[in-house]
Formats: sequence, structure tokens, C-alpha cells
Amino acid sequence: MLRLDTQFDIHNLPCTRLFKVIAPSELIEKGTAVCAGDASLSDFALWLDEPESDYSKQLLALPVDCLLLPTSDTAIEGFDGTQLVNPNDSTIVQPGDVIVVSPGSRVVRVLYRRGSNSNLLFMTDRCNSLCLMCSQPPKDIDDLWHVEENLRLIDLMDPGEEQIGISGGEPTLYREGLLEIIAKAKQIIPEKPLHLLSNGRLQSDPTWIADLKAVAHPQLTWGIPLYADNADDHDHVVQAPGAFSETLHGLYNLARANQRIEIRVVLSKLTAPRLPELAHFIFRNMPFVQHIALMGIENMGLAKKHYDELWIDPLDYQNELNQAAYFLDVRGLPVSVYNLPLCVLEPSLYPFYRQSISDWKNLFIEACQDCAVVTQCAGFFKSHSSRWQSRGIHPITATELGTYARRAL
Amino acid sequence: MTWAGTIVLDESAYPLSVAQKAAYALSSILSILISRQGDALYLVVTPADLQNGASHLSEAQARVLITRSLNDFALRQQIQLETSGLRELLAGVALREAGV
Amino acid sequence: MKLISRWKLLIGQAVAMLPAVATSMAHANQAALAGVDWTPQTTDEPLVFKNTLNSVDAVNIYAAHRSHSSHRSHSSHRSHYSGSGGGYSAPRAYTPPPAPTPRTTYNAPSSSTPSDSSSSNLSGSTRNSAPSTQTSPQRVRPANEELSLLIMRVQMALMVKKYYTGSIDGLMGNGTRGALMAFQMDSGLPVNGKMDTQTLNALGVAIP
Amino acid sequence: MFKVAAAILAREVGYKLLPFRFLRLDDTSPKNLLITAETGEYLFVSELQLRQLVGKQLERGTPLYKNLLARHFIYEPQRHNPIAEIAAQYRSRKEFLFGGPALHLFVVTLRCNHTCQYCQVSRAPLGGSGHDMSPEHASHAVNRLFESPSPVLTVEFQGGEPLLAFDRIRQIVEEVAERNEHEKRSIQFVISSTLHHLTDEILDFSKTHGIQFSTSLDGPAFLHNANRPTPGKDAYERTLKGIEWVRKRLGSDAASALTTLTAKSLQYPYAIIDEYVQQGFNSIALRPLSPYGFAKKSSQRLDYSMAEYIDFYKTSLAYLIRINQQGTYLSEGYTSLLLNNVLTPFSSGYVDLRSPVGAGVGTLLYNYDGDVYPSDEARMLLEMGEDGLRLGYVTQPLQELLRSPVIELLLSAGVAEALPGCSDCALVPYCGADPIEHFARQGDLIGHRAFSTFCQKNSELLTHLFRLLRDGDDDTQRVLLSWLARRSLEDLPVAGYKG
Repeated sequence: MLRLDTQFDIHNLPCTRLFKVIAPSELIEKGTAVCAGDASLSDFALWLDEPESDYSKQLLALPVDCLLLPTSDTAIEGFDGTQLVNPNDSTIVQPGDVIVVSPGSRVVRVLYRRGSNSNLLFMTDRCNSLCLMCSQPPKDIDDLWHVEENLRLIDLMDPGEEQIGISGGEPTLYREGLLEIIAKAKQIIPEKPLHLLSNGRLQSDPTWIADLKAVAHPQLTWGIPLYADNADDHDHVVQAPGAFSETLHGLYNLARANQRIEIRVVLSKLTAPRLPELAHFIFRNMPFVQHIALMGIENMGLAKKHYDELWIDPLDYQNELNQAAYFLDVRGLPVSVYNLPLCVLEPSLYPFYRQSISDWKNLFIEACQDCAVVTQCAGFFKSHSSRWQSRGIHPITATELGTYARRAL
Repeated sequence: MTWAGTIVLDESAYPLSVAQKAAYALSSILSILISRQGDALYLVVTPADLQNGASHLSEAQARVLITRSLNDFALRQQIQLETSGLRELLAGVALREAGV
Repeated sequence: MKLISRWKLLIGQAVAMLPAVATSMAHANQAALAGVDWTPQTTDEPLVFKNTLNSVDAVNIYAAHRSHSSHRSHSSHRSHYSGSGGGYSAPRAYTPPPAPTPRTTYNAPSSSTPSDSSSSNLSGSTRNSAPSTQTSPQRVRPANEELSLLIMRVQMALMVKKYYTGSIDGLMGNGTRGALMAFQMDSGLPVNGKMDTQTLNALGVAIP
Repeated sequence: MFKVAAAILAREVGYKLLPFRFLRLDDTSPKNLLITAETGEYLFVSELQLRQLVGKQLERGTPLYKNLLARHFIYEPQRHNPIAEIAAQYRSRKEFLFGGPALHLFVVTLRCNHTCQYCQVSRAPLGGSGHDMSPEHASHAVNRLFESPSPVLTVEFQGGEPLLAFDRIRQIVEEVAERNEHEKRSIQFVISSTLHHLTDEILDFSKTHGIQFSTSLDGPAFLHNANRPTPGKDAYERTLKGIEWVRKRLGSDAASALTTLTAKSLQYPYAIIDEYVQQGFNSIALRPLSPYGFAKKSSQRLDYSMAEYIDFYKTSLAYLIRINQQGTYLSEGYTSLLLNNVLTPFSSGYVDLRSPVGAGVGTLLYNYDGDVYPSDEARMLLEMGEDGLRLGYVTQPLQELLRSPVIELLLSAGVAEALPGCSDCALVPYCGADPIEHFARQGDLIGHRAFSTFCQKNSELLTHLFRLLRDGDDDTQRVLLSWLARRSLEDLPVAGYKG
């Protein structure tokens, strides 16, 4: 449950900067090769956890632009670059991470966390839909600067094969920037799979086909939400008339561009009743999709406002979930169930269950204390509240565990 | 035990094509001769020659069958009329020679 | 294959070819189509679905589906079974992503306007108003800068190993060279005062 | 600014019909009408619902309304234009049109050691001469094969008993393999054989080239030997020995078998199926006797009505489903193909269930004498004394063969959607056109559907399957799905949405 931001005392920061945090030993060993792309010493925030040592003092001569002193309350003399000292929580920022700092603020944000599988290129707060359950409502602002920041962030990431997300808002609103980012990712971090969340509406413009074919990222997957097999229901969930039609055209254009596609369905009172029919629609009309993710709802943002319209106890849609998942599975379309506590799941669904909520985002509640499968359970979102709690939540006993395990064979 | 019956149709309700299709569909059990007099179609119905001596339909059964078949084909024609052109268009779009 | 045109024509004329029934549908066609934009976009290339149920052995589909009137091979049907009911074909290979990409709570840097920040020294260049889809070329660092960085890393490594107490300046001066030679001597390496591969390896300085 | 007025979403939208067909299942179910859309999506509805649908009286927003929308029976002009989806489904179902002939049959010899009464192929005695394909003709046929643009090719050797002309097989396989080094097609070799004449040499060669064997197993010894007389009365034993040998040398998947059903066979559905279980097969093909070749002449003794076959099929299917439920995986091949057509948007590629017709368009047969036919069956008609379904000679280029008047003739009777009786049939999306069978049975390429055994067989089998899909319990559905997906029943603890 590690947060992605904390506060430091920040000294001598002239402008917004991204820094790659690096410990001296790693700097010796790898130099700038610690970054996947183009980097120089000035991009580093040198991690000095013993700033008073002679060795540290001699390192002050290095032409790095920033020092990060996790254990110190005060800045040290003899260094004229930026210094980050006195963290609120010294565990948040660690060597290898990429951080962003801005003048006039104590906040240090981790844009890239070493070793995490949930790093994200955040594209924009803008969106052209307004989904009833949106966990982070869009803002109508000009935030094109994210593009530049993400391009720089790609350079400073570690090389390696962990997945990188691209999200928003709606990332395709900044089409040129998005394509530039995908192209740069292909060049700098080709070994990292990209997972791009988009509502697919703008891709109804067929000129995307040639652009995406030209970029030809080898490991890009589009995560596209589809909430119904008909326009009325889908458009209502995303609060945008015409969205269903646009998304379908978008999905087809992505298929024409040979893109990998995942369909994402957030389970709510609006989507659960026709989930089997939606599965049918997906198989008959878009069997080219690689994966269908059926996901429990997160009680964040707009979802809270629309509680009455959205909330359904997951116990009450297990049958639909079961019908949909096996319908797709038999027909060769891979299915996953995300974001539900294991104890509310129909045991036959266990083969599709993924422990999905990222580690910094999930939690377990009191009822979980005696549960035998906490280590395999996605748990709850951090935002969990009793209002959104299934009546089926209970500790799973060792006997019950046997039932699940048999299904998992 | 054979019989012959006649069914008279108003051609505005059951066009010739509908009567012909019904006759075609039932031809393994019934033989239906169609003729036209004014606005009316005359369907002369007799049991078909059955090879294996299977029992013939009664005239009443045949009437039920023919009426249902006529109504079905009339409904089909209505569907076809409403969707005519679409089938051809779909085939044209779907089978476009994408570089074949 | 010009045959395709012929098939299209035939399928298109899916009006029953009953004797004497061939009524012209031309008029009705236009009536039905009027008012609806059914004209597909010319860029809309028709998609063809790949079979998701037997994608692995789709290759043999014709062998498997040979006319039943002659001997036909079932082998492709069976190619995923073992003879007596062992392993069946698995669903399409797919490793689900470990987790859905989470949404971070993220706001613009507070004290600078977006345009300021986009032209800040994040990458040292001002963003073009019409960005190209190509990636910006990698900055080519001058060779002497590369060398200087390497020397700094060597100086740091020598410092950690207590051979060097001078400044981390990226210059191969006498102090650095002397420290290198001392390290080489203690490590049983050829004593030449040079940053050769052997020496860098021994210092734990990786070169890309 | 993103808020959408509920009034806009809920605005009045009318619907229009898309092309669809309906069929009465004539049973007591409240949903006894099958409606099928142009691309094979289907629903079961009641009489009233059908009337409402056509009469534009359906209430918007009901589950039925949404199902009809999602399955392309209706559309809402102001909401969404589904043409791209329908076109993709359509094209996927007709995908076989885009490749050219993919199945190439080589009749390398007419000689055979069997004297099967029902044999659909004419045959020559073992030592007969002048009944083998010449090396020159074989080379020409290989050229024709590669003139087809199809990226996937199947080369099937037939006879007679093709292993009696193994030298020719060797020549053809080697020439094909050599040319394929730059052609890079995906090519599968199959030999249809009794397996009585296998040798180590043949098996070595087959291993090298990945050749598979297809044989006939008509049931237990008493049935098989009765159907397939040999001088030694040991056809069953020799074929079983062959199957064992192939499995041992080439792997358990390299030998497959299918069944020919005589009137006698129809009395033994359980014995036949048990034999396949016992011999470790995973698939059985219960095919009725064909109206071709010798089988037609001896029909007095061997043939049976299609109605009798259909009864046999239903009995067999019920038994197969039962033993599958008990843990033995054995699928029925034709059922699996029909299920593919009903339950998926994909083309099965199966030659006899194609429209436009598979013969010629998808299949070519090179006869031992250099003649080229659109299918196996067309050649048999010739051997029976019929004439006229020959495409040409093996020395002619493929383009020329495909411009033959015979192809024109086949096509004019080979598009089911345009055939009388078929054009209104709700089963046409799953069925095919078989003008050659109609010619053989009725003397006319189009034929009359009311008297067509092809139509009787497919419509009754499909109707039976549709009833099972509608009414069958979860365990029955699971077995059918396990055949469709070729997955173990244990893999499918739940049948999932019925669709």
C-alpha cells in the first residue's frame, strides 16, 4: 500500500523537473545506462543516506542537478543544485524511481517506481465521456504538458520487461502526442508491454489505422470498455449519446490496424443483467479481441454519487458472471475476473480470478483477519466503505479453500 | 381414399408468388395446381402420390397446412419487401475484393 | 479470381428463382434504402474473423472438413488429443495482465502553468506546436562527455575502495591514474593506469 | 458540459428490419419459431413475438428488443449502423471464397484389394494395368496445385487403394515438398487407405513428410468384414493392425477413421460406437451411404431411406452424448461441423456445407487418367456412365479449368441463398449447396427441395440440434460444446450462456 507521493523540504528548485533517483553505487556500476533512454548526470537526484560521510562530501562535486537526502532534516553546504530533504515518509521515494518536483510545492511525486508493475504514463485529465462510475472525474483543462513529461519519463525509466500503462482521462484526445509516446516507447523501452486505456470513440476515425500501422508497437494492448450489446445501455453508462456506435467503429478500426484489444466491463447494476448477452455480442461481432476483463466496481469519484443506480451486491450477479465467463472461455476468448473479493465469487469462476488490485491500492478489512486465502485475494480498493460491501464477505475456511483449489486445477 | 379440394385466394392478400412458394414447399405431400381467374387464385389440391403408401392427409388437415403455409410465405414476403436491397448490399460490402 | 464477382451477383440475387416468380425488386430496393445512409465508407475494409476455437490447427481445416462422401481425415480434429483421451486443446495462449492499470491521482504541478511546464527544461527543447509522430532523435552526447562520465564513475569506485581521495572531476589526472595503478597492482592486474575492460570489471563499472 | 439530458437519450427511435428468415419447429415449446439472421445469428421466439417484430409493435428496451438489435435482426437508423459488423460476420462465414481451391485430390490408382458392394468408386483388380496415374500427369497436377492462390493446401491421395501406387505418392509428395521450399504454403498430406498395404518404407516416408492416414472402420469385425469383403475375409483385422502400426510409428493422432453405414449397420448404433471407443478414437463420422458409384447400383440391398438414417443418427447421438457425459470423449464429426456453423461466426470450410458450392471452387480432383473433376463425386458420376462434369485435362492451366462451363453450371445451381426452397429457409446460413448430389439423385443440378435427401438430412439434423440447444440440459450442452471446442468435458464445468 505504498503511496505515490510524499512531501520533502525542497531547496533551490528553479523550475519543474523530473529526476531519476540514483544511489552512488549504482551510478558507479551502470552510469547513465540505468536509464532506458537518453540521460545525463544532470537528470539524476543522487541518493545520499549518509550525507555527513567524507565520501558523500566528495560526491558533491558530481555535476548532478539534485541531491536527495532521505535521512537528513537540512540541506548540506557546498552544493548549489536542488536538494530534497526531510521527507514526510522516507519509504515513498527509493533509488531507481523517477520523481517530479515543482517550485513552490513540497510535493514529490513518484512518476515511475522501480520494480512496480503498475507504472503509468498519465496523459490527460480530459475526457469525452462521463461514465457514471468514473473513479476520477475528468477536468476540462488544457494539460497537453503531460505529453512532454511522459516523453521525458520514458527516457528515465529502467530498462526491463514490466508493463507500462497509458491512461487518462481519454489519452486519444492528444492524438499526436499519444502516437509520439507510443513510437518513443517502441524505440526506448521496446521490451515493456504497453497497456493503453481508451474509450475507443475517437478511433472511429479511420485515419488512425494508417497511423497505428506505421507506429507498429510490438506489445501494445488497447483496453477498451464496452458496457452493453446495444447503444441505449452503453451510451447511458458512459453518458454520451453516440458513444456505442463510435466505440464499435473504433474497435473495428483497431482490428484493421492489427492492434491487440482487451474489452473491459465494469460490473454494476446497469451492466450485470445483460452480461451474458454482452459476452455473446463480443464473440459474434469482435472475436478478434484478445482478452475480456470483467471488473468489480471501484467506489471512487462519480461512482459514489450514483450509488443507487450502480450498486448491486456481487453475490447477486454471480450467475450472470458465470454464464458470461464460460460462454467466452469455451469459445476460445480469454476471460479474467478482476477486483472482487474471493469470498463473494462463485467457486467455478476461480480459474478466471486474478489478484488484480495493485498493491498500493488494496486493503483488507477486519473480516479478512481469519481468512485462509488473503494472500490470493485482490481484497478491496482503498476507497472501500461498508455501503459498498457485499453481504457475502466472510473469512474463507480451510475447507472452503479446498473447493476453490479444486476448481483452479 | 383420395380427395380433391379447391381453395380460392384474393390475390391482393396472397400474391401468386406466395401461392407458388406454398405449393412448392408442400409438394412432397400435396399436389397443388394454381390458376388465376380475375383477382382470384384457385388452388386445386389433391394428395401427392406417396411412394411408400404412407397415409394421406385428410382434406381438413390439408387446408390447415395450406393456410398456415400461405400465411408464413406472406409474412416472409413482407420481411423481404421491407429489407429488399439490404441483402444484396450486405453481400456486396462483405465480399468486396480486398486485393483478392 | 473473377469468380468472386459472379458469386456476389448470385448471392445478391437471393430472390427465389421459382418458375414465374422472378418479380423485379429494383423499385422496392430503392424505396427500402431511401433515407438511410447505408453506403459504407470506402476505407472500411471488411474484416474477417479468425477462428478462436481452433486457431492452433486452423492450418489443417480443409483436411478435417473434407467431404464426408469420401475418406476424410479427422486428424486435425484430433491433433490435440492424445490417443486415449489425454490432453485436449487448450484455449488460446494468453497470459492475462497481472493487474488492471490503476489510475493514479495526479495533478498538474501546482506552481507553474501548464504551458510553462511544457516548455520547461524537461527535455531541454521547446515543444513543437505540431509534433511529429516520430520520436525525437536521441541526443548525441559528445565523446568527451561520455569519457568524462566514465572517469567520474571510476573515480567514485576507487574512492569507495579507498584508493582515491581527490575530486570527482571526470579528468584523468595523475591522482586518478596513480589510484588506478595501485588498484591494478593489488588486484593482480596488468599495471598500466588505463581503464581497460579487465580493470573496469574489477571495479564493478559496467560499460554498455 | 458533459451532462447529457435524459431526454436526448430517451428520444423516440424507430426500428427497421434487417434480412432474416424463420422456421417452425412444430413442437410444444412456447418458443417454437426459429429466426435466423443473414449471417447465422439466431433466436427462438413465439408466434406472437414474430408477428410483433414484423409488425413494428415491439416495445423498445425489452430484453427481446435488445437481443434482436444485438443479433442484427433489426436496427435503429438514428442510433447505430451495424453494417460493418454484419459485413464482417458475412465475410467470415464465406471466408473460403477468397483462397481458391484448397483441397486437391489425387486418384493415383483405381486398383483395390476390396470388393465392397457399396463402393462409391469404381475399381480395378489388384494386378490390373492401365489404371494408375502416370508420372507426367502427376507432375502436371502438382503444377495445378500451386496455381491455386490458397495459402493453405491439402493434398489427399485416393484410390482404389492408393498405397498400391506408392511410387506415385512418393513422386508427388517429393515434388510438392521441393516446390514448397519457396512457395511456403501450409500443406497437409493425407492418404485415404485401408492400411492393408503398409510397409516400413511407407511409414518412414510418411514420418519424414508428416503424412496422415485416414481409414475406414465400419464397426466391429462382423460388420466391417461384411461391408468390406476381401479374399481372406480379414479386412477388419488387417485395418486394425494398420491403425496400430501407424499410431506406433507416427503418433496416436496420425490415423483417423470414419464409418460407412449400410442398411445392416443401422441396426447396430451402439456396437459401432463402442468399437470406436475401444479402439481409442476421439471422433467418429456417421455418414450415410452416398448415392454415387457402386453404391447406387446395389441400393436394393444396401441402401435405406434418409428417414431411417435420421433415426439412426438421433439414437447414436443420444448414446454418444451419454457416454461423453460418463467421461469418454468421442465426438461425431458432422455434428461438430454443424455446431460450428450454428454457434460461431466462422466458416467451417467443410466442402459439402458451402454456399457457393465447394466442388470445383474449393476442391479439385485429378483422376488417374489425367482428367480433372470438381469433386470426388463428379468423377464417380462419370465412372457410372454419366458424362459432362469434367472440368478438363490436367495439362490445362488452373485458370482455364476454372473457366470451364461445368463451373458455370455448378455455380448457377450452387448458391443456396438463391435456390428455390432454400432462399426462404431459416437453415440456409448453416447449410450448403450440393448440385452434384442433386444431379446424382434427381438428375438435375438444382433439384427439388421437397424431394431432396440432402435437404432432408441437413434440415432434420440441424433442427434436431437446434432443439437440443434450446431444450437440452446443462450436461447435454456441455458435451456439444466440448465437441465444438475440442476440449475435455472437465474443462467445462459450466455450459455458459446458451446464446
